[in-house]
Amino acid sequence: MTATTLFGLCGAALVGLGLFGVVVHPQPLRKILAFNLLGGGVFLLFGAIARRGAAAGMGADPVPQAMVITGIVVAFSATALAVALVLRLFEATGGASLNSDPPRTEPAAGPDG
Amino acid sequence: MSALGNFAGGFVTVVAVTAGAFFFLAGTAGLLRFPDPLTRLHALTKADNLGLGLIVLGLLPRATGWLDGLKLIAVWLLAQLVGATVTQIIARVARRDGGTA
Amino acid sequence: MTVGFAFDAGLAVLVLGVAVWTIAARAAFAAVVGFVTFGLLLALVWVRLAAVDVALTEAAIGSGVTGAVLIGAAARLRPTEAASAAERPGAAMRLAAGALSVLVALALAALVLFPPDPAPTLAPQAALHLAALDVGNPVTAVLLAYRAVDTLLEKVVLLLALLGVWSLAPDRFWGGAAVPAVRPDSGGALVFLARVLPPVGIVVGVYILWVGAIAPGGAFQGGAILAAMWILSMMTGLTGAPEIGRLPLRLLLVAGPAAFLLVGLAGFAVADGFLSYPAAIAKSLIIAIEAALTLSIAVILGLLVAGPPSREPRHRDAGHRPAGHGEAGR
Amino acid sequence: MAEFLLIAAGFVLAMVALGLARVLRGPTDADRIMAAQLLGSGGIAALLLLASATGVSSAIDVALTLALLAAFAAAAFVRATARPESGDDGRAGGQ
Repeated sequence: MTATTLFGLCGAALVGLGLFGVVVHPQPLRKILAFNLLGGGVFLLFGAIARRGAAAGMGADPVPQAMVITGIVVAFSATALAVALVLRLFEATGGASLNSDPPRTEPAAGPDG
Repeated sequence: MSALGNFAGGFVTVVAVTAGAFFFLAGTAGLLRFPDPLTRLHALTKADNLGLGLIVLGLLPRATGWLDGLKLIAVWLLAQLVGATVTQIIARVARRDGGTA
Repeated sequence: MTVGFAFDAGLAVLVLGVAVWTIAARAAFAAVVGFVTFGLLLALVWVRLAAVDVALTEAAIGSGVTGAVLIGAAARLRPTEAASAAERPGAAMRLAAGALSVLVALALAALVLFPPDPAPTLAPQAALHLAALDVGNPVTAVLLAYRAVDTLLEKVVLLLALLGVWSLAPDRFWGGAAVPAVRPDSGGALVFLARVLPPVGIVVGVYILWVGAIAPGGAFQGGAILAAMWILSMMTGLTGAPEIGRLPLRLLLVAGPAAFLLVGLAGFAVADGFLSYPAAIAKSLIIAIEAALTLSIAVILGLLVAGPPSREPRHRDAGHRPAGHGEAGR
Repeated sequence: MAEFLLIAAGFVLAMVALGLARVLRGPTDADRIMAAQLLGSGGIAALLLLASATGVSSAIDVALTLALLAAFAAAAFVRATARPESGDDGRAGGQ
């Protein structure tokens, strides 16, 4: 097994792990974290593909690398937006539940902006 | 560089990097064994300052140009500055919270 | 088994271990710290995969700036953790989610283990025109020449995300500034660092941008470092967050994409079409676009971290934004 | 020599991993934030060793970036922990 395969497998495992976290964690912040892990796994898969495509004197295929760089930046902006949404939810309702009918949080959902 | 210089450089590298790695070992031992956040912080600074500093010192003879050498030193200086600040502000929080979560 | 492979195997195990911790940790704050260390380790992995450009991006954005956002959020959301814990899905649901995740991971692992045999690669094509562009770093060439339209659209995505964050502000704060949490007790040490570090950071950021033409680096990485310095100074209250209604700020935000777009449209006139550069000045154009992009990226990233405005604009009529009267519509 | 440097990088990383396992578990958040700091310096050391061992000198730039941003986690931590327990005035006397 080569190091490239190894990191590719690591990426596959990260995708599974992140997916599990996204589904199972009730807290939105934990979902965001898990989603970022999932993204990291996808990026690693790209990295393994890029490394396999080493040719023409380059250590790795530059096209997947460029895609990953773009992806990291976009993932960050999505994370920042998601975090801002959660914080706004917290400000407005005093909680951070994604549950559509909160079973036993404070029913004081009236006077907010 | 002469063969003698090469040998001397290699010698410096091996000794300094080994010593640096030792301080990372010492720092980890401290983290594992010390009883409270402030003492663990103390252990952490050993890895920060001495470990990284010695490793940079060891790598300097192998730098491939003056710019690389300069960057190595810059990394160490930055790590010193940031490490000193960070440990101080963590220590303040640890003391304020009085060791409780 | 070589030393190199042993190192890589250890690194992979460490990455997975930290990832498991991020998912499994009980407290959200512990999970976030786990995620920050995950980002740091990924930077090492990227170096091992011969993708130093990506390593730089990961170190600056993936770990540094994202970490700042998440740590702040985890501390503020701490009061909600107990309530959310009660919403944990049942055992059957978790089992199903686990099975799905394992299935997906196995399918991806199969792809990794049985890849197409002559590995598909665009490296030779990328190398073909490098000399004509006079750009030594193939990744920069892909980002700003071969697939420049992707990069342009990505800038638009960043702007849209920023608009999304801003739109979360209550109406009366529209056009105002995010209030930096100035904490006198955050200590003289941090303020000292926020004074000393930015000059160094600006030099490094510009260097990373400049060197991106011939070696790993470029607009994203340089911009992220510049943004980080600005954020540090906002965090300590040395500089206030800007009011988002200000025209100069808005111009700065669109400077990068606008420069990109102008050069792209000029391509119709002087070269072969949209976003194609005349060969003689390709390198100068790329560096000019990158410089404008770097500034825009730095400002956008900084504002994304600062969050939505939470203070009324100081000169309400100077804002002259119709959106400022949104409350009247309610 | 390259092998020696690679082994050293692996050793540093292993030490950091051990320390990480300890501080991530807490008990206090100050302990946990130490994990970021520890991996910051350990990661920088490992990167520099890797750069020298494999001749990829641009990895030094990655280390430089990490060193610049190493304070970020701790700064965000200090700023954030000051917020929930004290309002705007609670801690002002502590200066």
